[in-house]
Amino acid sequence: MSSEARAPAGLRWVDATPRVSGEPMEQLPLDLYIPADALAIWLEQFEGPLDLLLYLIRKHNIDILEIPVARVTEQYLEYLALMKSMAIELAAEYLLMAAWLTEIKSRMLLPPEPRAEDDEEPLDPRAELVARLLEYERTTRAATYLDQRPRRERDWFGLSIEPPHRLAARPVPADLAGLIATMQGLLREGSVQRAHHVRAEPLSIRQRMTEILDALAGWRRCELADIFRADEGRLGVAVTTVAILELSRTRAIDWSQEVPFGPVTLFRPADEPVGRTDSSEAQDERTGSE
Amino acid sequence: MNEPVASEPPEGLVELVEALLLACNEPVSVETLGVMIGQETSAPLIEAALERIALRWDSHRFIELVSRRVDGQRVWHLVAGAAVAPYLKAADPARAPRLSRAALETLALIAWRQPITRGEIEAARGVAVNPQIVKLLTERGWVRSLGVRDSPGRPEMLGTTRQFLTDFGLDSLEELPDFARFAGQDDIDV
Amino acid sequence: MNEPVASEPPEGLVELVEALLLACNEPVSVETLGVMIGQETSAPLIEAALERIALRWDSHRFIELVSRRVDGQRVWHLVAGAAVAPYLKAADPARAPRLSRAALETLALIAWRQPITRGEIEAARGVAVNPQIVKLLTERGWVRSLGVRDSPGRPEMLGTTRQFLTDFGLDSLEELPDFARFAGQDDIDV
Repeated sequence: MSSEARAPAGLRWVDATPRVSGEPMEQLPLDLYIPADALAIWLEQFEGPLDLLLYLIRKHNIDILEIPVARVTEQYLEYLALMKSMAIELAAEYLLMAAWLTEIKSRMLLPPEPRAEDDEEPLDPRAELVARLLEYERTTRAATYLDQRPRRERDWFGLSIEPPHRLAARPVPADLAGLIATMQGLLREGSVQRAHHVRAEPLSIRQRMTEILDALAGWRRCELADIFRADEGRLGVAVTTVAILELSRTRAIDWSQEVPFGPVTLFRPADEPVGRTDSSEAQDERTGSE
Repeated sequence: MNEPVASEPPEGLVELVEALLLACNEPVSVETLGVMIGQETSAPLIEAALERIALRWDSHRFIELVSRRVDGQRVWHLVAGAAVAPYLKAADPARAPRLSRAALETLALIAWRQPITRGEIEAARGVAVNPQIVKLLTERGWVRSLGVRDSPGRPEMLGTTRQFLTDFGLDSLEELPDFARFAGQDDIDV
Repeated sequence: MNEPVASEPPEGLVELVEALLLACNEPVSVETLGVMIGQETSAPLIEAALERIALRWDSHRFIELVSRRVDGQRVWHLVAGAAVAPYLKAADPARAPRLSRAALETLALIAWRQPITRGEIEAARGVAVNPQIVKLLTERGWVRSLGVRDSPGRPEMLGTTRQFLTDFGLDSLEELPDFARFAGQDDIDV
């Protein structure tokens, strides 16, 4: 453990030991001298056992490749004890690291394991720890690199104006399969009652209501006679009449009759939200071709 | 707003307000601008700055400063004129948006359960209906109001349009699968 | 791009390009602008219009026209500098929260080591990945799923998005320094 050779004889961890008026303080860690609250906050800043280890290594100017495991382990355990004493909840990873460090420390005391090839250097028990520390150090530096780049919403802001209103509804592709799958999903979740299913009717009042509204969206007003279709017979008349009554009940449409037995005109109430001409272009075309 | 303008707004303030208008994704009120800029800048001064900005963009063929009332509050934003729309539409058709899950669920409920109120959609999906979704579906021409239901609160009933049928390749609503027939079965091949 | 400018861009074109830059919300290339405006407008003419726009905003205290390379393409956008940050934060403290070290380290691992799984991130950082962090990075549009790895547990692989490049002003992932270069040597102070 070459770096420990740097320590003057007789004083353990001299580079780690705080000094007051030149006198070394044997109390560790030196960060104890900050107020307890601030200390707790500071201790919580560590991003994990690797971060804490790297801190200890950097702080004491240790060469990562030549980690004095015994010394670092001792300091690591002291910090852990300190964190526990401050009631900081430690992630399991911290304890795992402590166990690992202790294991490496004890293996350092044993003679090196012989390797298959004689000319190869014996495997250093610290090798994996060193590799992980180096990897983590690179990660922290890569993170710093990213943080120092000019970043949107911090260092610069994209400018925009509201797109033209007509663009607000950019065409969303219609996807029937997706729609059906979605409905199935809702039914499977059970929140939607199957009992209310749509019933197939030969002539649907609902559909007729839709058609009337479509017609009014295009023409704005139309005569009752235009709505009825001779080929649908009595059932058609009944369905259309109910649809008109339903629509006037819900005030989606209104109607007027100038003279008794005169033509009935259907129109949209002026202040109705119904039939807002959102899609009137397309509807104009279709109603024209009907 | 009829108070006399305290003083001519300094050019720096005008440019700051302009930058803030452009950097905010939403229209902003004079109050919000006041919060941003700080108390020492009075509302009339900010209004004067807005006036100057309006004037500056007045001659621009495609961009204008627009103010409108939202929830009783006057808000301002720079808006692209309708003339820009065709150019934007020409770009990158691959970027065509897809319906979000929430929008698809809302549309599915409206299609199968119409006439349906927002409350019923909320009950079925278990979450509040985002008004933006109904707006999107309406603007797309797929959903519209079917009037109000004759019940307390007179909730608006929603239904699909003929364009919905056309766009989804349906001749009529009856073509939508009747899920009741499949009750008890888990999967239906689409 | 070295061809002589065909002619002075008409004022209408300059204003149209300006409106498109602002309405697009994302940096746009001359090619995209060309598609939007129509074939009869040549690239040099659009570039001349961009130059005029740059000149026009040059004297503005907060706004400038910036061009950068993203994914090997030169793109342009109007941006405001960091000077407006405190104002925007004042009105919306939640706007673009600062990134924690944990978030930055996770993002760095995803950027340099993609495709990478949560397990690998955990191994590299020595602590569990807080799901909130991946969520935050995803919501900011920087990180996305790259599918699942074909190994036991089918872990999800994460990678960065194009927006990550834009937002961090990177031309491409190749522009990121070699990860090995962050090792050893002297300290970079945080």
